This record gives sequence, C-alpha cells and structure tokens, in this order.
Amino acid sequence: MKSQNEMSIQFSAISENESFARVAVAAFISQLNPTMEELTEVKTVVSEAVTNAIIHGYAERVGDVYLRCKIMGYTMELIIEDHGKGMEDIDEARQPLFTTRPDLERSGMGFTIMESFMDEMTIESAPNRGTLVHMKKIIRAPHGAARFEV
Amino acid sequence: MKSQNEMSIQFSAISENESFARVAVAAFISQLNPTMEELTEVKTVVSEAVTNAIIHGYAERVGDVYLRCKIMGYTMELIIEDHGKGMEDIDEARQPLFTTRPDLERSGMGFTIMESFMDEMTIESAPNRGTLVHMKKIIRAPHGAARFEV
Amino acid sequence: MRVDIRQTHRGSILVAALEGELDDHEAAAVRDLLDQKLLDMRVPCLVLDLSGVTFMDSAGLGVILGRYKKITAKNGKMSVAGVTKPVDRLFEISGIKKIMNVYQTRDAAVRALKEEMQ
Amino acid sequence: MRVDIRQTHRGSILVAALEGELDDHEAAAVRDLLDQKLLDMRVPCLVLDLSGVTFMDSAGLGVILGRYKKITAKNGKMSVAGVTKPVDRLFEISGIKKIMNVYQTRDAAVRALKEEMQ
Ligand SMILES: Nc1ncnc2c1ncn2[C@@H]1O[C@H](COP(=O)(O)OP(=O)(O)O)[C@@H](O)[C@H]1O
Ligand SMILES: Nc1ncnc2c1ncn2[C@@H]1O[C@H](COP(=O)(O)OP(=O)(O)O)[C@@H](O)[C@H]1O
Repeated sequence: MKSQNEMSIQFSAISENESFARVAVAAFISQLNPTMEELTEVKTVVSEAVTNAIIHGYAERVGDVYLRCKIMGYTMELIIEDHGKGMEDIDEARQPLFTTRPDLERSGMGFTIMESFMDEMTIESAPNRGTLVHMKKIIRAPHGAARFEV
Repeated sequence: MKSQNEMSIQFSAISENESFARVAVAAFISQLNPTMEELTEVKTVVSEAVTNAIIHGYAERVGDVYLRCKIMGYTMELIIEDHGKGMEDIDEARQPLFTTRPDLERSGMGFTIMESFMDEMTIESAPNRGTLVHMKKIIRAPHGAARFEV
Repeated sequence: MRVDIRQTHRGSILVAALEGELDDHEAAAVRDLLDQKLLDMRVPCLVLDLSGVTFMDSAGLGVILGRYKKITAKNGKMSVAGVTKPVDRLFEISGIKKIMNVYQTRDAAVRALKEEMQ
Repeated sequence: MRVDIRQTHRGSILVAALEGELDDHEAAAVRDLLDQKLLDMRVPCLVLDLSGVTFMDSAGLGVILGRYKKITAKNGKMSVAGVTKPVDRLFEISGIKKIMNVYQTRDAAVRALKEEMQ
C-alpha cells in the first residue's frame, strides 16, 4: 500500500493553462507508476474538465480553476472546480454529443470521455455558483523491475 | 508583451513531491518559451527551495509546501513557502557551504544555487513561523520560428 | 502545434500533418489555418495526418468533425490518417469512424481519395 | 534513478553509472547502494559516470562529496565522468572541480585511475 499524498492547484482560467494542468497531474501521479495508457487517460480527463471550466464556466467572466488531486493507496482522486456560471441540468450535460457551444465546435464528448476513462465521476453544479467534477481511478502498478531501481 | 498568468500549488511536504513541483513549474513557464538552459535553472531552483522546505522546514513535523508562480511579461516570479521551523540567522544560511544538516550530507549550496540561477532572491523567515523564498527571473524569448507554428 | 501543409494530385488534395498537442488552446488556430487553405479549393478535399499528434482531447474531435461538416457541405471529401492508439480510443468513444474513413498512413488515404475522385 | 554497477581492473575499481534524476528523494538510496558496494573493497576506488543523469540539484553534490570524503578517508580514490552541461554548472558553482578529478568519459576516468594505482 502506497502512502497518502495530496496536492491542490489554483490557476487563472486561460487556455494556456490546459496543458500545464494535465502535465502537473501527470507528474503528481507518476509515483503510482501508471502505464502509458493510464497516464494518457488521466491527462485527457484533466484536459476535458479544465477546458470546460475555462470555456463554459468562465465564458463571460475572469476567474480561477481549482484542481485537487489525492493519492490513497493505488487510488487517485481528482477534483476540478470552478466558481463560474454552472449548469441547470446536469443529466442533460452528461449526454454524449450534448453541447451548448456548437459555435465553438465543441463536440459534446467531454463528460462521456471523463466517464469512460475514470472509474467514478460525480458532478455538482448550480447556476451562477459553479461546477465541481469529482473523479476516481484505480491505478494498477505494473510488475517487473529493472536493474538497480533505487 | 505576454499577458499575465498565475498559479499556486499546495502539496504534502514529502520528498516524492520534489519532482512534481519542478515539473509543474516548468510546464507553467513553458508559455514563455524558455531555453533548455533557463528551464534547467528554474527546475533546479524549485528543487532546492522545495527540498529545503521538506527537510529543514518540516524536519520534525508534517505540513504542506506552498508554491506560487506568476508570469508578468517576460518576468517570472516564484514564491516557495513553508510553515515549518524557520531560521534564526538568514545571512548565515545564505553562505555557500553553510548547512545545519551535514548528517544528511547536505552540501550547503542550495541558496547559493538559487541566487546564481535567478535574477533576484529574498528570504523571509522566523523561528517556528516558517520560511518564504521569493525569486524573480527574466526569461528571454528565443527568436526564429518554424513552419506553421499556430 | 505545428501544421505541415502540402497539396498533391495537381492541387486537388490538401494534406495536412499535425504535430504536437491538439487541445482547446490550439484548436482555433488549427481550424482557421485549415479553413483558409480549404477556401481556395473549388471542391475541398482533405487528408488529415494525425501521426504526429502527441496529445488530443475532445477539442480535437471538434476540429475534425467541424472540418468534415464544412467539407461535405461543399461536396468535398475528407479522411483521416495516422491514428495513434490514444486518438483511436477517442474515435471509438465518439463514433467518428462510422462517418469518416480512417487510414493507416497518409499515402493510403491519398490513394483512396484519388480513386474516389476518378 | 537507476544505478548500473560494474567492477573492473580485477575488481579494484568500481564503476557506477547513474541514470535518471538525482535529487534529495533519490539521494539516500543511491548513497546506501554505493556505500554497501564500496564497503567490500579494501582500498575503495570509484568512478561515478554521470552521463545518464537527466536532472541534478545540490542533493547530488552532497552524494558526490559524501562519497569522496568517505573514500579518501580510507586512502581510496574517486573521480567523476560524463559531466553534462547542467551538472558542470553546479560543479563550477560549488568548486567541486578543485578537489576532484573530472573526466569526459568513463573510460578516460578508469584509465587515469589505473595509472595512478600502478
Ligand atoms: N464547468 C462547466 N460550467 C458550466 N457548464 C458546463 C461545465 N462543464 C460542462 N458544462 C456544460 O455541459 C455541456 C457538456 O459538456 P461536455 O460533455 O464536456 O461537452 P462540450 O464541452 O464539448 O460542450 C457543455 O456544453 C456545457 O453546457
Ligand atoms: N525552508 C527552510 N526552513 C528552515 N531552515 C532552512 C530552510 N531552508 C534553508 N534552511 C537553513 O539554511 C541552511 C542552508 O540552506 P542551503 O543553502 O539550501 O543548504 P542545505 O540545504 O544543503 O543545507 C540549511 O542547512 C538550513 O539550516
């Protein structure tokens, strides 16, 4: 059992920070020894949720994105939160292909991708209060070591 | 002139997070297009200050490290803070080769490296209150672009 | 993100190779560049080579689907080549393969388009 | 961090090649591994090959200086090889080159140590 570890990041809601957020989370969970595939899944999920906070949550205002990541054993927990415009209907938003921004060529696949790449996903949201996406994923440690890995 | 951008990270004071912290800062400042040398300098400096917070600041207690990074134009500002044991004599601590932990084979070169890799460094510290290292560096944007860089 | 653009088959096919990370931050610029090049073509015809894409999320799906809609609206053709494993997973989830031809290599995609155009 | 360890010159010289990031988190394990190997040698003799080190900070300087002190205290010899540009800058700042021999390659370091031992 790995020990517990925690981090939280707060950053300006600008698109330059989408890659920053996914690299930071990838670096943080690298202590769990994820496979390349798991790493890609987590980076994609971070990218989806952070992008949503920036383009939907803070579409008409400036603000910060809040990201928390916790490692407990081989489970990682990820929370991505904004204090932006929120949603009326969460169930509708979760539908594949549903998007309120076809003008931005959004594909409406964000939540569907988050759900299929993570083991658990819950969404909390209220109009003008913001949105919080809470996800969990078990990272399987690959077996077999090399030389003197110290 | 690049626009302003800001982030802050809080993380458990454990040595696993030393590499996380330097990768996160490197990813954040990559929007300034630093040279490889500048990137190495910044990663080294983050590593020094975060390691100090972990092994000196929180030598005998658990706690969190606080890191802030701000980009203003081509200047980056970096603040690394702990709420740990602090220092009595900052001037002494800044001396090359000075270390209170020769038992851990510390080289006493941390502050000297931070000072020579950054353009500015100030230290605030008080016994049992913690330590804050504040640094600044101008990142020069390399010239010349390639193909359709969009 | 880099976009390497070539025309082939006497200028009738545009081949665009994307290199780097295709996310929301990059999407608008890639979209604008491709649209500008496609505007010059009477019958737009595009092969998108994704073999150099090191990261892609749903914003990339948006760019691909967006071009597909614009091109087919003008009776043009579009296909995708060089799909890496991570991109393929997004394609599976989104069902993009049901509407668009996907080829292993850029050359195979260009060859197939040429045949269709004859 | 990986440590690739070999013995040469009839076991009288230990050659340790470090690969990866040498920071505080890795330092203790590297130190313990090297010390354990050096313990078996009557006159400890070490060549540290740093060409595979992708990142190093002052904790790495501590590991190097620590081994140097232990080895010279037992009348042994130690040198460093494969110093990349970033590591070289740390060496300059810390003045390590004034006390330790630094060689371009592992082979050059081994050759020099052999000659000294004759
Ligand atoms: N953080 C958020 N704040 C406000 N609305 C959001 C947020 N995230 C998602 N939404 C809403 O949910 C819809 C579906 O999201 P998603 O599945 O990620 O697709 P897309 O981002 O492509 O529209 C969005 O179009 C938007 O209306
Ligand atoms: N965050 C901190 N909290 C408490 N003491 C510190 C902190 N950072 C540095 N120090 C003190 O300053 C000394 C010199 O620091 P430094 O130059 O980084 O060398 P080293 O870490 O190798 O000892 C340390 O040995 C320690 O006593």
